Amino acid sequence: MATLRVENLWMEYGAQTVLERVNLDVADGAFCALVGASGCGKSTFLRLLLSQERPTRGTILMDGQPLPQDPGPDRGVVFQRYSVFPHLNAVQNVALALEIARAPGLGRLFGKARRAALSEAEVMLADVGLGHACGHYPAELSGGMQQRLAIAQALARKPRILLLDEPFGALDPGTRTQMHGLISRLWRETGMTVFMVTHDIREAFALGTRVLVFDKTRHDPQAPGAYGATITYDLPVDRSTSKVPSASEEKSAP
Amino acid sequence: MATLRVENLWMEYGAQTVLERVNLDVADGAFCALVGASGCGKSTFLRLLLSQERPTRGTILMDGQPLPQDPGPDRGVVFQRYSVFPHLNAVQNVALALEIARAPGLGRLFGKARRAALSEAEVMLADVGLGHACGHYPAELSGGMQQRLAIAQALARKPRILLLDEPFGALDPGTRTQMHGLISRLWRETGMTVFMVTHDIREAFALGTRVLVFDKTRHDPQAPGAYGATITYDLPVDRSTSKVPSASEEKSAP
Amino acid sequence: MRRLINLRPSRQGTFFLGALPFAIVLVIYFVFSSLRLAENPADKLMPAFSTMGEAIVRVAAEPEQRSGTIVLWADTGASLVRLALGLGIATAIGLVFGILNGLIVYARVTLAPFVGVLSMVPPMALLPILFIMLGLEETSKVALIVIGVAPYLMRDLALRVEELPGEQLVKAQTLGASTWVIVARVVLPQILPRLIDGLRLSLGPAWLFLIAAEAIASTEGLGYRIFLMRRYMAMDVILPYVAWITFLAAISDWVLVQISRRAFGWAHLGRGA
Amino acid sequence: MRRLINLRPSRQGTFFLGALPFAIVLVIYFVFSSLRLAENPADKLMPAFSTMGEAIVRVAAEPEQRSGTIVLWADTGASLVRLALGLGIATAIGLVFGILNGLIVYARVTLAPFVGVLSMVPPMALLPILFIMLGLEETSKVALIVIGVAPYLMRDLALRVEELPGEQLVKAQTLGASTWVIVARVVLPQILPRLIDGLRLSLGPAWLFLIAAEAIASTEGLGYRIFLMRRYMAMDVILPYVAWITFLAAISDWVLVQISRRAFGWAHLGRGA
Amino acid sequence: AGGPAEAATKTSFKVAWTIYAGWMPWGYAVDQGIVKKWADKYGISIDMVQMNDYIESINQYTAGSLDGVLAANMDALTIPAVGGVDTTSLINGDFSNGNDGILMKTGKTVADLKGAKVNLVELSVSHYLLARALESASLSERDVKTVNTSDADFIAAYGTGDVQAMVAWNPALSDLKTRKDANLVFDSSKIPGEIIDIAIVNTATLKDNPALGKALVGAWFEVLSIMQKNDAAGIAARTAMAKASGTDLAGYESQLATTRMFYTPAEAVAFTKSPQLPETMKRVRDFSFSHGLLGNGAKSADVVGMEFPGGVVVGDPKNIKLRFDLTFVEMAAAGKL
Ligand SMILES: Nc1ncnc2c1ncn2[C@@H]1O[C@H](COP(=O)(O)OP(=O)(O)OP(=O)(O)O)[C@@H](O)[C@H]1O
Ligand SMILES: Nc1ncnc2c1ncn2[C@@H]1O[C@H](COP(=O)(O)OP(=O)(O)OP(=O)(O)O)[C@@H](O)[C@H]1O
Ligand SMILES: [Mg+2]
Ligand SMILES: [Mg+2]
Repeated sequence: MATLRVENLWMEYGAQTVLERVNLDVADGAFCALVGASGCGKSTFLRLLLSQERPTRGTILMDGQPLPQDPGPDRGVVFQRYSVFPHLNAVQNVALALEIARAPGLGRLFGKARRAALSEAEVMLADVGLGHACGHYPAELSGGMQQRLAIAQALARKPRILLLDEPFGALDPGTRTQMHGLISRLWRETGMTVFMVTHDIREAFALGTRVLVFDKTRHDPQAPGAYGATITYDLPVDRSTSKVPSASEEKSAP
Repeated sequence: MATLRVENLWMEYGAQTVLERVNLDVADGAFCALVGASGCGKSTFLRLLLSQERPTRGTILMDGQPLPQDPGPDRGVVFQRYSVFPHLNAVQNVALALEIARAPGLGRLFGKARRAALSEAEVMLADVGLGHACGHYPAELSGGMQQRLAIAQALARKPRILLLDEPFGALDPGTRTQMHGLISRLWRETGMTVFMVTHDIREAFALGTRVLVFDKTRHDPQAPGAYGATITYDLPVDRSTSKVPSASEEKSAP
Repeated sequence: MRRLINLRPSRQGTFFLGALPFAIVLVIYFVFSSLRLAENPADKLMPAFSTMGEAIVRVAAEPEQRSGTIVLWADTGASLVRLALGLGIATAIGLVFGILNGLIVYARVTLAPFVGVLSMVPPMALLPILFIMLGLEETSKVALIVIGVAPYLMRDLALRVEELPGEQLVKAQTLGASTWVIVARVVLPQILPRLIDGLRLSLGPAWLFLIAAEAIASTEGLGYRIFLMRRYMAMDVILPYVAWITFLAAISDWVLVQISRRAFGWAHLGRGA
Repeated sequence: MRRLINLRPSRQGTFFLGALPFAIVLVIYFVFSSLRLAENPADKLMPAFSTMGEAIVRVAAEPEQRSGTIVLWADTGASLVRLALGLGIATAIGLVFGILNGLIVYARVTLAPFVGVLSMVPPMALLPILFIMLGLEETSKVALIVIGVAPYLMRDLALRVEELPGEQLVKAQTLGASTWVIVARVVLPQILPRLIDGLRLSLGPAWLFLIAAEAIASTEGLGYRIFLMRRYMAMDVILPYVAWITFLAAISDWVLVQISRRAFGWAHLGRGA
Repeated sequence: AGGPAEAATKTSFKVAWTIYAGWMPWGYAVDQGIVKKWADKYGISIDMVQMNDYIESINQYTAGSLDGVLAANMDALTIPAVGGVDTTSLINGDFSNGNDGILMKTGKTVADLKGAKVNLVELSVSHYLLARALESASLSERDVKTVNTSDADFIAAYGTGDVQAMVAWNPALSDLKTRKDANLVFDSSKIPGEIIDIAIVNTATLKDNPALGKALVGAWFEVLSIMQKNDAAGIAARTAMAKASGTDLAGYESQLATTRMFYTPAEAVAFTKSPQLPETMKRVRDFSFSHGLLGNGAKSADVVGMEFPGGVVVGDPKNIKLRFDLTFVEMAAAGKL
């Protein structure tokens, strides 16, 4: 639903270079899986795509236009943490996305419209396996449940680009397979462009149409912060011939 | 280094039953991998083993004695979150464990002893791949780096029982393999008893000597909180004949 | 041996321990009062409980000769109205500017230094200017409370707004929320419990400013009565009045806690949640 | 269009915007002062800046005949000593009891209700008792500041200690930390930045109580001078004194912020970290 | 605290003074070492502390943390004496002869006060002055509405539209009188000798330590003799007092003009012995009783007794708590100090 083009992107925190010379062209409707060592800058890259931070150098173009300077509903996100609102219970968290979409002025629906939003939200929660926890507050949910809630919330707004930061890290294989199915289905249905950070290479190849590997090409042992990571491998996944077992097969592995 | 016996354990939060009729006998030096659906009560079970919470019914015996009522240095832990101290940088976080061990009264070392502790801490950080991030505060570390820091900190105290709550969830496969090696080595060297929650069944079978599966045996669709989970499968792992690929093989999978 | 931080007293223990310091203070008062009264039965400083009891009956049950009103209730009514107005206005100001300063950098750089300096001005010293601007009647009393309390609430709430995880604000924006919607649906509901905490911490200062204001020009009010009674050191009236003010403040505090528990249950779901 | 919450002004913009409200207030004062002086050249309420300037020279540069001291510096010295003592003691008390009440349930149930009620007692109403117990000299002035500020610091810090994630306390215990070590190495270092925040919010009240105490029994001090001048409504001295107090308080505030930045860098590493 | 209760002989004493035209000589006496000189002479030490808050100084005296204090006659009766502290008036220093006055914005006479709102310090000598003024116009307190107003804010308060009439005292009074919208309708010169400023000390302390009385009286009349003169020393003294009270020489002298100081011991003796004093105190006492100032439980105006020179007693002779004593002033008059 949107193309993305990254040109010679650099990101530095003070003296520490996190990303350098990142170049990328992503077609409409691609599913990019981002992998790389812990701490190499994957979350930072997502923050840049989100306009949460500004690159020190380089540009990002969305549909040929410079990226808007603010985050917006065109790009949805599931963060590693703090992704849900602690003062709203599960169903309210998801309904909030619908309420803002339908009443951008007030950010609040009333009466019938509100009840409709709440019951839609309940359906979406059931989709991510939280049907029984609608009334729970985030503090009452386990880590994996919070993550699933965040996914439901981000999907509710049907963004053109979806950014996922290790969304399935805290899920058991059963639930994870279910979530894989859900994400794949929604991706196919809506045609949105997805960026997903994951540490599970299997998952990256199972879901992605492209796997982007972040790594440092230069290294100075005396100054570990001197050089940043970049995209070292950009692997297209040809699903028909892929030899990697699909996510649903994994369940029966042991 | 310690045996553990759980007898008819129940845990309820108000009307919600989380765990019911849990019985378990763990031999000295066992490595138990805990798996189960998200939200089924694995973290809760660890909290009980830690004396962070008290079971509503049932008893836990350690080496034949009732579990101490307080958490103590005999049982180390890596939580899902909030496991490190935000006001100490990486090396100070690890050194703190050494300082408390060596100066239980003040919790603080001085002069040569302090410098020794700091350089030991640096070695341990290098072990978990954080050698270059010694001076960073937790807020400056990525999610996976924080988790590795927490592991180094917990291991520094050499506990008799180690409780790990999804310790490797946020790690890339390379680092993860490294951490597997580290944990296995330390487990063999110290003979400690380990409980590790994981969603990676492969990992469970690769590391564990026993895999404990938590699940509900009864289910009331009208009242999802009425029944709790228990240990439904208790699988011994015979490493010599295991057909599951070992963790280090996984790296070359794609 | 168990660690101190893990010990929890029983229900009765809680009640007994909580009552202990109060009992100790009462006993100390009783001892010193008795000693003084044994020396000088007309001592004004630490009257006997019985003397205070009589004084309470006089102010709380018997109408005053001159005006025909019952002094304590008239005073209480007048003071509470001023207090409610003052705190209400201060809360509104604190909330609006707290959110503004905490959330919007432009507002912060414009207002924060000024509010910071303003909160350091000793309000009492500027009373003459306040009078000329607002007159001697209710307005200036309410204004003194507002001036005394609002800067604190404002700064405290701004700090709390700044503490909200940045991820939440970004997340709200990715759901399409405008600044206004972020305020209404993300920021405001999350700082309301803190507003209540701030209000609780402001009750003491608010009473302080109320009493100071009533000392300046008034015909009724709890602070007025205390200052009038100070004219001839009638501690038998002053002490019950002080106790009454403390009681009223403690009750308000309790009510605020209850409101917070009921309305913002999510904020009390346990540490660090 | 960009959202308000994402906009950041430039360096110059920040300075200019911050100075704006001060400039506006000065202009308003100048206009009203001129209007009043045009009507009555002897008006005392809003003296011209030149009149204040003369008064400042008088108190800040010319030694007083009687004692040979320069009034402003003598007053400032006396007040600052009292303030420093009062705030120092209040901080110590606040820290000790804040940690105790926040961390140890037994301490909390024993002391929290009492401290809660104590913080509601209007300190001014108990001044006579304070002066009698502690004498008319420095002790009672310092004590008033302590009584005024300590309960707030205590409650605020206790709330903060309670907010620490329970996981941290458990984690520390699994490292073998005793209650004392937890206090020294986990709790104390984490609430020190908050203590500084609390101190900053207490500066205003501390000055207030100092001035109140100096207004009753004193022969020097900034509050004493203001009170003395109030009888004549010598605003040409009072206003510069108020400005001076405000300046001193604002400087202390700034110093505290700098200390916090330098010493507790980790606490300023960005939102929600 | 080592209060006067444990009287007996002691050698150090604490006396408080507050800033007021008639009491500034005390401050000057302290600065010039005159108090120390006299105390040394009698082998004692006297700590003259300055307090800003007049009422607080009297409360401190009543509570026992001071041995003596300066007070108005009415406050000496209603606070320490009613509080069971046997009190002796050591020196009748002066009486207000225009230092207290009633100002109106529109009215011209006391009769115009009818129906007006009057700002004043309630239950103080101002209140007494108002009562006497109303009496002189056959009005009662019911005909006005009193608003308690802090004395520190007289000037600022008068400047607001909310004030119709005000009872004030110096220095605020002289400042307010210069306003165009201030008519003086009554002042204390119309009731001369009724608002008296006295130095009071604890009777038991004084009895056990006559040296205290001698030293205070001696110091007082020495300062008065200096400041009274128009020579360089006198002007310097008055200038210093002016400065200490926050004004200049002219301002201070205008305040002194409305204060009838008893500059010599003889004048003080004559005033204290006159039969007018018991009459005045009786009036003050009746006013206090009707306003509940003799203790809220007081059954009659006679609960507290007052003793005057020559054995005259007003009120309960078995409960004498306020004594106008001339022993020491007479010693001064006779030059025996
Ligand atoms: N605000 C910041 N200030 C300074 N350094 C930062 C900041 N945020 C991140 N970093 C640094 O940038 C680097 C990349 O962090 P990032 O969170 O993007 O890693 P990541 O690839 O997401 O790792 P993980 O897989 O563990 O989540 C890290 O070395 C981190 O220390
Ligand atoms: N303090 C609490 N109050 C009420 N319910 C709670 C509390 N803590 C946990 N629960 C509930 O207990 C159940 C088990 O939670 P727990 O955190 O143990 O799950 P988990 O197995 O660790 O899940 P995950 O794999 O997602 O981390 C959840 O349904 C949760 O809602
Ligand atoms: Mg990351
Ligand atoms: Mg868990």
